[in-house]
Amino acid sequence: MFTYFQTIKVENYGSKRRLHDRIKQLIEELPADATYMKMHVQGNSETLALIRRVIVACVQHLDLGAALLNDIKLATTEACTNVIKHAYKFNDAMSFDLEIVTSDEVFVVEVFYHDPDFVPANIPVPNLNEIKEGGLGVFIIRNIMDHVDYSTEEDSGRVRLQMVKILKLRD
Amino acid sequence: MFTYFQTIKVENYGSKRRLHDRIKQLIEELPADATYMKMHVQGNSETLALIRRVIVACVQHLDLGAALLNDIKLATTEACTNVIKHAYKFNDAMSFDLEIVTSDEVFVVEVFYHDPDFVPANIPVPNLNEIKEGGLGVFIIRNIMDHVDYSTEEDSGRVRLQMVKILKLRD
Amino acid sequence: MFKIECKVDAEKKIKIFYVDGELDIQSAKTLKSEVMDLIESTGWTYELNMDQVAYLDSSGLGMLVYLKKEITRHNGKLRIVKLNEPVLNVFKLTKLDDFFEIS
Amino acid sequence: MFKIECKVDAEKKIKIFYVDGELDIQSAKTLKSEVMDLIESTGWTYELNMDQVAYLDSSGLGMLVYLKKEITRHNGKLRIVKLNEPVLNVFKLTKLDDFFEIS
Ligand SMILES: Nc1ncnc2c1ncn2[C@@H]1O[C@H](COP(=O)(O)OP(=O)(O)O)[C@@H](O)[C@H]1O
Ligand SMILES: Nc1ncnc2c1ncn2[C@@H]1O[C@H](COP(=O)(O)OP(=O)(O)O)[C@@H](O)[C@H]1O
Repeated sequence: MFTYFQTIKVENYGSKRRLHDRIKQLIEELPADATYMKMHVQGNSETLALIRRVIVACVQHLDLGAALLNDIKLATTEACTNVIKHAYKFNDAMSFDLEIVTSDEVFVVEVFYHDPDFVPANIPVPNLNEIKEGGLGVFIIRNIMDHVDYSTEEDSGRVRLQMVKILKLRD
Repeated sequence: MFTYFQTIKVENYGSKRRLHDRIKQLIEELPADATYMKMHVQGNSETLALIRRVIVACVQHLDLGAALLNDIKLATTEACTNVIKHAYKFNDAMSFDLEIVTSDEVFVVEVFYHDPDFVPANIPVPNLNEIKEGGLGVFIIRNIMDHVDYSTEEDSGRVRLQMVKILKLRD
Repeated sequence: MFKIECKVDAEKKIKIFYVDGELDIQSAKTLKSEVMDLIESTGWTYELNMDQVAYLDSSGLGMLVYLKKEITRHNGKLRIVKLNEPVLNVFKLTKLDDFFEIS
Repeated sequence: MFKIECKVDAEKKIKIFYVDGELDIQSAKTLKSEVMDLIESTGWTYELNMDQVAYLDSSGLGMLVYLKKEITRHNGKLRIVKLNEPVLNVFKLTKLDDFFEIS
């Protein structure tokens, strides 16, 4: 029922390092006809449905199929849920930004938010043998996207979470 | 089948001047929880479907109903079609920007593009008794939106088309 | 996703076009050339079934005006049926509901 | 738009919840409180029919883990049926397909 598009995993690409270099290059050399979308939204959980709808719009436009659509919706929602829950502690007076950049080759989602205390390296890796009610969001993101990168700006407390799905590889 | 939401027309508002002052005020005093969306897209006709999909996402999120959805889709597509057709003469190496700002009270769509020769005052008003193949786009926009404003930046040749639909009025 | 299907009834001289999708400048071009390719020299009726068209704009209208003129030039008739409310509203707004034979 | 309907079969001691919509952190809260309100003191089966759920994320999963623990504490059983492929994939990815009774 679902056509899984070939997304490039480490296995198919030699080493993690090489895959990441390739992804960096893809993002830096975006073609002139890439589509950019920026959203500035409130940090409340109603926003999540809007964001998924916008993702649907972008994915349908690229004609990517149900599996990729679901992966990108899922990763993006997990990322934004964490902003609302952990960074903003459900204070919906806070807002955050989302950027979506798409070309024939990559689908990039970036979430920008404020969290001066956030240390990405401290995100725990879940033990899937222990059944718990939480701790699976980042695990899911890392497993379904081809590239995930948290970067923080120390002075401003601004965090950028970049998530990339490769659609097809040039050359 | 379609519920027309009450949108405020001149008739209900005393004078055109007063309505426009009110709209200006509404746009300038956007509430903190307004949602902003910016798109940078290629000037080709395939883009129009993507833009409509994003409009659908925003309208469904506000739960506005089919009539308003159609009006906003229609006005936005007409506006972008004119950019592609008249300003860019189907040269799809050109790109343009779209901004959508929504709150409980207003739905604002702004199209930004490059056209140094454009003189908004020269847009002809169609004679509906003459049946022609064109010339209806701007007429439609002006008839279905509550406020339409073209403004041009002489130095840069940048044009902004602002279209506003009022969703409800504060008092 | 824009699709057109055509059914021909040679006896009654009718071609029915089932249009499916949104009619903007891009799909209007497609529909125009599909219908133009199938216009017979004389006396046929062309029916556009718009049941599956939820969106139409001035580019779509312009194309329909063009088609009606071409079809009339070929002694044919253009009939537009099953208009949805949002689409019908665009015809009414531009006063083209009288020009076309719609139902 | 998120909806839940509940059918009760008192004889068989089964409550079936028909869930309709996307299960994210917002709707998960709704579903959790709806089910919690209807948990009986002992020995009932609770079936979640997910036929109309095309989206589920870790917040939805966390809520299901919580519900399963609560229901077990009340000597009940939780059954999850009619999972769509994208939803089932999330269970598999997190290895929770074994923990839950799904079909
Ligand atoms: N955006 C974020 N800001 C701050 N902390 C975060 C963020 N994302 C994740 N974390 C931390 O990482 C942990 C794991 O996150 P996640 O895998 O999404 O599971 P959960 O949200 O259920 O705890 C969280 O409990 C939190 O401590
Ligand atoms: N964005 C634009 N840039 C330049 N000229 C425009 C633009 N929009 C409208 N016009 C001018 O106004 C006229 C009327 O536009 P419109 O009502 O959309 O009908 P049509 O596009 O079918 O001509 C156009 O023919 C064109 O000359």
